[in-house]
Amino acid sequence: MDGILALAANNLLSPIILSFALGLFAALARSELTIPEAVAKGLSIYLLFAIGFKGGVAVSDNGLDAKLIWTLVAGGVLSFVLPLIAFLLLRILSRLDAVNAAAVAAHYGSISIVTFVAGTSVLQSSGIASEGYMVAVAAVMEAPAILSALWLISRGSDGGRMDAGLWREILLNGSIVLLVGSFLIGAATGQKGLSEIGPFIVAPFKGVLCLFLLDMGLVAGRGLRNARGTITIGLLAFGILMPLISSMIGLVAGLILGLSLGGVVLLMVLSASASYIAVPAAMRVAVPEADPAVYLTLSLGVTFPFNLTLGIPLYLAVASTFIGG
Amino acid sequence: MDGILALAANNLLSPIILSFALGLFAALARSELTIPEAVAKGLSIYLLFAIGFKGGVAVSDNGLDAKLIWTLVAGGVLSFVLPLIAFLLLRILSRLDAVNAAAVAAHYGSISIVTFVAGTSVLQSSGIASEGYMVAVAAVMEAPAILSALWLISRGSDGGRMDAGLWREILLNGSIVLLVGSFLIGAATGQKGLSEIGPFIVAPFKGVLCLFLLDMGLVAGRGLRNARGTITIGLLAFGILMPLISSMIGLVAGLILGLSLGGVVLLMVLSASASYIAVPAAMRVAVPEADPAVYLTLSLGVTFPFNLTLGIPLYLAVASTFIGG
Amino acid sequence: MDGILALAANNLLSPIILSFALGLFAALARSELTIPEAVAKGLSIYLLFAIGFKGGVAVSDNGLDAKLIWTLVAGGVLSFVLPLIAFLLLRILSRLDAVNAAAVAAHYGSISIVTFVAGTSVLQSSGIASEGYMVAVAAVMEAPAILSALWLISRGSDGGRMDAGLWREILLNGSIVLLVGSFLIGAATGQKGLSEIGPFIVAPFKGVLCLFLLDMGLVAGRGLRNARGTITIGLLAFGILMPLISSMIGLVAGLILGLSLGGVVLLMVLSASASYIAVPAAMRVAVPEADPAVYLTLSLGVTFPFNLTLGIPLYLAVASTFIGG
Amino acid sequence: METHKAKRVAIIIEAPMERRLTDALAAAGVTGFSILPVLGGSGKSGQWSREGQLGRSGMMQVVCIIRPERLDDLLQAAFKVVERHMGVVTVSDCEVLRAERF
Amino acid sequence: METHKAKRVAIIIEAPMERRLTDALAAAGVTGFSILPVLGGSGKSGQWSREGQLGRSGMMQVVCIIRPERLDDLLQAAFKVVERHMGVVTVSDCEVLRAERF
Amino acid sequence: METHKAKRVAIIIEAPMERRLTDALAAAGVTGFSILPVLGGSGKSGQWSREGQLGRSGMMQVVCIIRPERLDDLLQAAFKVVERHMGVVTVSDCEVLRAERF
Ligand SMILES: Nc1ncnc2c1ncn2[C@@H]1O[C@H](COP(=O)(O)O)[C@@H](O)[C@H]1O
Ligand SMILES: Nc1ncnc2c1ncn2[C@@H]1O[C@H](COP(=O)(O)O)[C@@H](O)[C@H]1O
Ligand SMILES: Nc1ncnc2c1ncn2[C@@H]1O[C@H](COP(=O)(O)O)[C@@H](O)[C@H]1O
Ligand code: NA
Ligand code: NA
Ligand code: NA
Repeated sequence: MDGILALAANNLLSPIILSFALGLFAALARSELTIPEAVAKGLSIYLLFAIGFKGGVAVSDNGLDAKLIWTLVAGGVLSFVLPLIAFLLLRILSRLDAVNAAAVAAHYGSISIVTFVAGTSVLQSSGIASEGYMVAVAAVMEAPAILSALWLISRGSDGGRMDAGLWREILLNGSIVLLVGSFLIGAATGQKGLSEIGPFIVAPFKGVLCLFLLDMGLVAGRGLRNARGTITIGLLAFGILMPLISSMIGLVAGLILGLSLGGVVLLMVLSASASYIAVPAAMRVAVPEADPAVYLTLSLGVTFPFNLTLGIPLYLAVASTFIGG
Repeated sequence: MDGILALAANNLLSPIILSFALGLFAALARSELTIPEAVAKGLSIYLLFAIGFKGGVAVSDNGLDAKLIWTLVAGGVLSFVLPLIAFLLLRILSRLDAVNAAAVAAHYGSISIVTFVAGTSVLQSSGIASEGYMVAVAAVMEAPAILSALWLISRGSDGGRMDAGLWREILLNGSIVLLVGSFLIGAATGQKGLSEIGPFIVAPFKGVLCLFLLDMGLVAGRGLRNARGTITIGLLAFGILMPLISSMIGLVAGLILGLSLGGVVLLMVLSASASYIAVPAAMRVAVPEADPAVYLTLSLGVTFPFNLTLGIPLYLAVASTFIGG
Repeated sequence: MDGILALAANNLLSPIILSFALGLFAALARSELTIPEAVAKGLSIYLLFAIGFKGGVAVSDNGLDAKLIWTLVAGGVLSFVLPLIAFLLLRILSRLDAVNAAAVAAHYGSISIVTFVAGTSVLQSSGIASEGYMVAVAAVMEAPAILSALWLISRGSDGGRMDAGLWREILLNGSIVLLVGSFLIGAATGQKGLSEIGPFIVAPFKGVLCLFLLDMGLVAGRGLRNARGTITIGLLAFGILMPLISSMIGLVAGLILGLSLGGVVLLMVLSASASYIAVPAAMRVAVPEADPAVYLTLSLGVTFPFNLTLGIPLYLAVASTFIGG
Repeated sequence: METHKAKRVAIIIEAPMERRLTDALAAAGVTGFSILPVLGGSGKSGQWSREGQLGRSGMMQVVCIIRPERLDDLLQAAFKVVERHMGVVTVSDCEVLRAERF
Repeated sequence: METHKAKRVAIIIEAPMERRLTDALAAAGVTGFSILPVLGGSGKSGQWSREGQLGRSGMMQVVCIIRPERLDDLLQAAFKVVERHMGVVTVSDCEVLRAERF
Repeated sequence: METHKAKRVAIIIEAPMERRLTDALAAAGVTGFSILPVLGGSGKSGQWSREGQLGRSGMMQVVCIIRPERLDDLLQAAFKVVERHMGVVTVSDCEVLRAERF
């Protein structure tokens, strides 16, 4: 228990978390501080490229693990199943109608790559290794949740929410393509590739992450300010309970798969995290009647900061008791 | 004297100054070279974050100096008082009406963070240490000058130029929040934080500064080109005399406070520098009848290059004779 | 022969080329992945600044070579002459009318700085030195081709396509000013300047290049998708034959000038590469009746990837047989 | 100078719907349009701005200049896409130079 | 398709005044508007462009579609903000689809 | 509030021609205009978007509000520049506040 607290405190005092807090404060205090949209997109392209590449290099170092395929399959199944649990929990805890509940649920089956990055960064400072292919698992987990939510919505009624265009948009959305693509580039070029571009994607990584989290704090803060009233106590409870439940399911999956300590933690983090880029865009197209203020505020304003600050250290602590650091 | 010249020559031949000169040349020659606005904003966010963070780490290293509070107070007083002097000088040297003179004066009480950064960079290459909290002093000096100028304008007449919104905008403007915020993050995380994000905010710093100054050269050059006719000989004289006077007042304040050589130089640089971001925005809201071409051209087209090239080495030379290198 | 293949294979497996391939794939698969325009411009400013600066430092190290002037002159002549050859070849291989053929020809006399950068990067990983001033040659080669193409078009008819404004735009276009400017800054500040900003412009360079090529792949892929039908077999053949011919002319020029192996290769690369920024903009102004889809697709969609993947290793292999590695 | 009567249709729509809208326009035979950025705004669903935007997609504006007799086709096509979505569709009169291009 | 008469008000104003303008609009009961970027321009105070802009704030355009009977309230509110400042206010006629949303 | 009749001219033109257009406007005595970005579009020469743009220059929109009696001068000046180039020129009626500024 002391260990968890020390870990959490240590995590809370990192420049990364404090940058998020600064952004949150600035937005809530109505400061004019903003990160231009193009810069924020540029930072996220950098992060996706770097994290994918490094994952690929790790795979090229350690060779292809027999567990790889099973872990990818498990990721897809988790992403599909978690929304069903989220949907049930929402119907119990809140008064959201089925459409809004399903839209929220989709976000919790999918993942947040920044939460994943924050997880790897905590592992790294604790000196814990993890499977390089967890990046590929992250990519696999982005989309199935959307399918599952659309199924929840159209049970019995028209299934006409998915057109071919939407499918292509979801599967080829920018972050999946960039993550998988740079993963493959990293796997193909290995240590030799890393030695060429390492000074760009390794050393400055955490600093860039700070600026990115500053922006996420700003965006989350503005969202919270505008969403006063939208988020009830029930929804708030959901936003914290759901990642706890998901992470436990992720833990079980990780233990069954026989992943390393780091791999289990990352699978817990992926399960616990909620999307705020790919899924919202898909929901606007397929489920325009759902209120974006609800799902975005929950995902980015409640669950994201919870995972970032308390969740990740907690998942690490829990996984450690099962696997032994 | 030789020392000053050598220092100035050395300073003039740095990539930083030459990048500014390149931008100036390109703009005056009407080249289409531009730095996209979003990139320029991104660079300035990087610089503010890095400078604030490093200042905070320095404070966490050296502990809180008893002088800190007094230096902050002195900064506030300087920022409030310098506009009054600037106002008098303008009324003597130029034919600006009271409103325009006050608007210009506000800029000279406030500060330019890039001039400050250039100052720290000269100190650094001369191996001179300075108080880490000078960054916080920079933040404190941004706003009081605005108040002082508005008081000059509204003496006797309506005081209705400040609304609560404007106050909040000034005190929570992006650069103050980012500077103070990253300063606090640096102070809280100290060397440990620095070791995490150092490769991002330390090593590439001067290179980023070059690109930023390239942009400032472009912007200053375009401003000068458009402002032909606006800047009289009297105003030009003001743009060079005023930083000399301010820096001497800064020198006295620094000596009284008992700052280190580096600290005195930075206080001189802050006093001598003129704002071109926060104050102009405030003036457009509160004093729309003042002509932006006058205050922006003076601040960015005259005083900024003067400080950057000759001013900083001069202030360092003068301070050295009082304190001894 | 084996050497060429190994070199080409090695080149094809670099993160730089694979990033281009990723962009190409994403665009052809209609992914929504995009790099914001401002970020792409920011990356290109970084690359131009870094490459110019490093070239200048190299010149300041090695002193001014007697060959410098002659190489610059040769660059200018090549840029002027190559469009005439391109024009003839196009009239033979394709059915383009004279105006369109001349517009395409202009692109092949001018240069692509990214191809040049890719060339230096291949030289560097093969440990082959080159003349620092080749950067200046690149700058010199940007513009004469435009003049030559306009002469082709206006033979006999009105010569009124060039106004003074267009001249200034071409000669002072952003990339020439930045390249020459940073070259001069590098030459003036030498190793001392490099030690200040090296961590920014040297270590991360290749990583930045990856992101830039990702963007170029995206743009080329979208261009190819939209240009279905525009590019005939004849044009395709031109897009591959022309760089081969140009590079041989560049080889002869380099041998006559007595450049080092690296210098000869870079002159071949410059001759073989085709413009896709400066020349298209000039053509839109001076030759609006020419179809941009033709010249842009040829230059960026055919010749650029050819040079990047097969061309550069080939030029290096050929030059090596003449000079000896 | 000689000008011709035309209609200017401006459609403000969520960015993720942009491609669907332009595809629908193309299908209705409307091949001329321009896309303008929107930085922020306010409406029934509250206030938003591109820089503070959760999920960051925001809205765009599609502007079409068309011959008056083609207006109804265009509106019908646009309406099908906008129908269930946020968005504002306005039509106004204008004159164009070089009408042969439309 | 059925359309309804409306007014389109476009206000070009300095960026630092944007929030004051939209607050004033909200206070006058105007809840629908969009904000468009302006890259540069020219007027009495000379020429400017966003990329070469000293101080870099520049101008924005606020566009409101409103029912004709609400026009005067809006103009009054806007005028108070724009009065002492640079800026251009134009009004034109248009038609809207889905008028029930306004 | 009191408004005055004016004309709104909007010219969509290739970015490399922007300076030539604004110079021509200035030469014709038109000193008030604003430049708006265009992100993409479609026309006779096919579809384009700023982010996927080969060569990346794209198009811009120049908007001028002028007094009706000055319209023809403006159109003549604009036409000379646009003539051989891609681009769309539209004119519509509007009302302006503070007409003394035009
Ligand atoms: N009356 C209006 N005038 C201009 N833009 C509007 C108007 N109403 C809505 N919008 C734009 O359309 C977006 C969505 O509107 P709504 O669906 O009403 O929330 C707003 O955020 C604005 O950008
Ligand atoms: N007649 C006009 N048409 C379009 N935009 C204008 C006009 N006059 C002024 N503007 C815009 O408003 C800004 C300020 O105008 P001014 O206050 O006249 O300097 C200009 O820089 C333009 O962006
Ligand atoms: N009818 C139209 N309505 C709006 N914008 C248009 C129209 N036609 C052309 N444009 C714009 O002008 C550009 C060039 O048109 P074009 O010369 O027909 O290829 C297009 O890419 C659009 O951005
Ligand atoms: Na999840
Ligand atoms: Na000052
Ligand atoms: Na060439």
